[in-house]
Amino acid sequence: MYLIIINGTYMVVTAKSLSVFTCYCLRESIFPMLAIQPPKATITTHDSWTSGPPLKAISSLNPPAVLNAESLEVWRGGVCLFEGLDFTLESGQVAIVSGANGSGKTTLLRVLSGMSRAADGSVTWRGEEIHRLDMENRLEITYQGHMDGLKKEFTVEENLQFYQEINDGQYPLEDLLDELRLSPYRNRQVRYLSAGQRRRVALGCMKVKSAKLWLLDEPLTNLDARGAKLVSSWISEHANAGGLAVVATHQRESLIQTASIEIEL
Amino acid sequence: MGGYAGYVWSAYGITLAVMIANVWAAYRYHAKWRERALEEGMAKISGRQPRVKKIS
Amino acid sequence: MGFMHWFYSLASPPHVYRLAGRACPWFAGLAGVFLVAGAYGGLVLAPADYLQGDGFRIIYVHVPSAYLGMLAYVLMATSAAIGFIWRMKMAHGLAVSAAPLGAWFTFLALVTGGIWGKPMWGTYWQWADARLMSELMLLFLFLGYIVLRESFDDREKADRISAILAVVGVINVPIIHYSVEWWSTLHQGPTIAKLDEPSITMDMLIPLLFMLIGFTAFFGWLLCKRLQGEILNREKRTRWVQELIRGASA
Amino acid sequence: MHIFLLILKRDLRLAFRRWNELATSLLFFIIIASLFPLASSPEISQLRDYGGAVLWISALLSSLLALDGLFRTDAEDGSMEQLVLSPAPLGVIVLAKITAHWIVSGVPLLLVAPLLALSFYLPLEALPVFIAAIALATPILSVLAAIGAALTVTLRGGGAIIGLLMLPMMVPVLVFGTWATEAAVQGDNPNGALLLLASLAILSVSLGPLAAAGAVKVAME
Repeated sequence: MYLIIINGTYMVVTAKSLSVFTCYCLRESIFPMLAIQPPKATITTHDSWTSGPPLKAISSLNPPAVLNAESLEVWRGGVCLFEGLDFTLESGQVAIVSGANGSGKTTLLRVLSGMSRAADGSVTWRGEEIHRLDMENRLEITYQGHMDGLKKEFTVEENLQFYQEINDGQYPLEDLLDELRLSPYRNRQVRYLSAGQRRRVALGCMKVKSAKLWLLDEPLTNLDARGAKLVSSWISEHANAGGLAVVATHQRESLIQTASIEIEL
Repeated sequence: MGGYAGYVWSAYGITLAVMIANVWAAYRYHAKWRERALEEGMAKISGRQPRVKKIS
Repeated sequence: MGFMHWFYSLASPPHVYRLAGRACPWFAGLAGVFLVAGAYGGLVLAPADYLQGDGFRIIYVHVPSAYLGMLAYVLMATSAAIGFIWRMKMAHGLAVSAAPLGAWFTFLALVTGGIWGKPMWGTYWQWADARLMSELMLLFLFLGYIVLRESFDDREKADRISAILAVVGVINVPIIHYSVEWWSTLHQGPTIAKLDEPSITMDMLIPLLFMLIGFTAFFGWLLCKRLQGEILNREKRTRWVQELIRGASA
Repeated sequence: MHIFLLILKRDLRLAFRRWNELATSLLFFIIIASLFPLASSPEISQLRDYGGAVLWISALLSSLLALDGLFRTDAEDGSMEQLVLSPAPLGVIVLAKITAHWIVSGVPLLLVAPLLALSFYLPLEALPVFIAAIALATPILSVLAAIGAALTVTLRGGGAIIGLLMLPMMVPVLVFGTWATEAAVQGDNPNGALLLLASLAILSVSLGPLAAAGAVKVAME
């Protein structure tokens, strides 16, 4: 019990806020295995309660925005999907990932987003290992999978507001809703929307984060012609504005003109 | 052995039984995966080399 | 640097497979010698306890299996934690092979504890006995670990999720033990207090030490055997396994 | 800290949108507690000795039920993926979700338990201690149930397995809780048990969310 008592009194005396403190004490204290290499972001939480200089000042001179994959090897269910994948994506470039079903497009995107770990090889963003990114770098990456990531009990606007607050996106909601032609549905719960509309809300949630690197998995599914045109215009705008994008898709032809490299799995 | 012989021997008997059962289970476990490895044979699907094309 | 090199060499399956293979006969021999000596000492040489008569001889079986259950759980949790942090498959393999053994020996400790309780307290199952209750909770932790691991189809996820359960479990084991200990002193009936640990004289203690070493060696032997089976299970499609099997059976 | 409040607000709003789920865990607690008198004789003397135990066991079981879908609903619609990838440390997000669910399921339990205790003829002066014990125990139960929910987030029949995994770890809460109520009923001071419950609460609130976050991160891989 001595652990708790030390932990207890230590906890009571210095805790500014229980949650932030627990991350701090556990990062430094005797439970590295439970803390599971917490992202370095643990200290640099948002409202920078630490007294040191705000990290933003230091990060202005950071390395260029480059997504680099070296000899990536990905396994799934005991089978090797692909190996030895090397590519580099600079700012302003778009990569199209094409391949048959089950060739590992989704798994590759999940590895690039840092959610899954590749069996071999490494993925780096601005020179840093993808699953060890700190706060600022993780704000720059956004991943949109097959699932929309929307709560069906919330309305369209509530979902968008939530993702805007959690990723502190600067993109104004009003023109986003107009662009997506969702303004009439802003107060309807997502459960009453069609699949295509849900997809557009999900893309809205992704765009509201105003990230530098987009990782999109089949963004055109369930979208009508106008929706598809909107997405490809967004992607080319994003690339011209110096952003990066990796898009896994079956409709190669609609996005091929904006792409600068193609990865065939 | 006093009146407790029945208890002592039954305790030792059960311990021996559990031990032998575990030995048999461990060897069968090893043998099972040995046969399975024989049937499976080499991993046929070696990873395909993905192609990265530059589009000018 | 030797330790780090040795530690990382444990990550390569063929090396661990050979290591386990070489260790098996040693553990088996050690177990056989010490178990026979301990059993003979415990049953024949050790004097009868003045209070419990010959009934006390069951501790030569009850105490080692209880100790082994605890040892297996701690070993399982540490190897699972190592496997989780440094992503070593072999450590997860060790955790998998330790779990069923630990469960069996904890069950054995419960059964022998119950049998020992009959002559002493008149009932096979004495709820108020703290040792039996914490053994029972340990058995539930083992079964929970095994059931959780079996319910995953993807092995990588099964390893890492059950590793977290093992670590959370090992933190809770002392808490459960002390809470059950306080609980039993709270509800201690007069009958149990006087029949607690019999006063161990030297010539009673030596067979117990022999039995402890014998049980641990036995555990080591089965652990290595199961670990080899687990390695074959995980690496069955690799080249070294095929050569090993083809070579051996050809 | 701002992320903590954000997730807390979101989960509370979500819970009140689906208020029927709130009611189930509370009604479950009441129903289980009221089954016991039916099972045995309703006289006062018997009810008083096992009354405390009944309340504590039904509190344990209803906490398991309340937090069963804690992570599963988010994992199924993909929002858990977005939370894992969000810049905030996952431990803080999980702590926020657990707090939200504690508010939704633990606090009503805290209000109903004294009424049931009275119906079990618990003496009135023992009530404040009982309420203190339940107040300290519900966070522990919520955290342990949340760890169970995180471990089984990708499993179909997750509910039952959480019980098998987490009930042995809830034994200390049961032991200290019943000890506190019994001490209060017999009139000797229950501080020992309450302090132990408090220390368990601090341990589980500080370590639990990190274990749950680790499990969720692995499940989302």
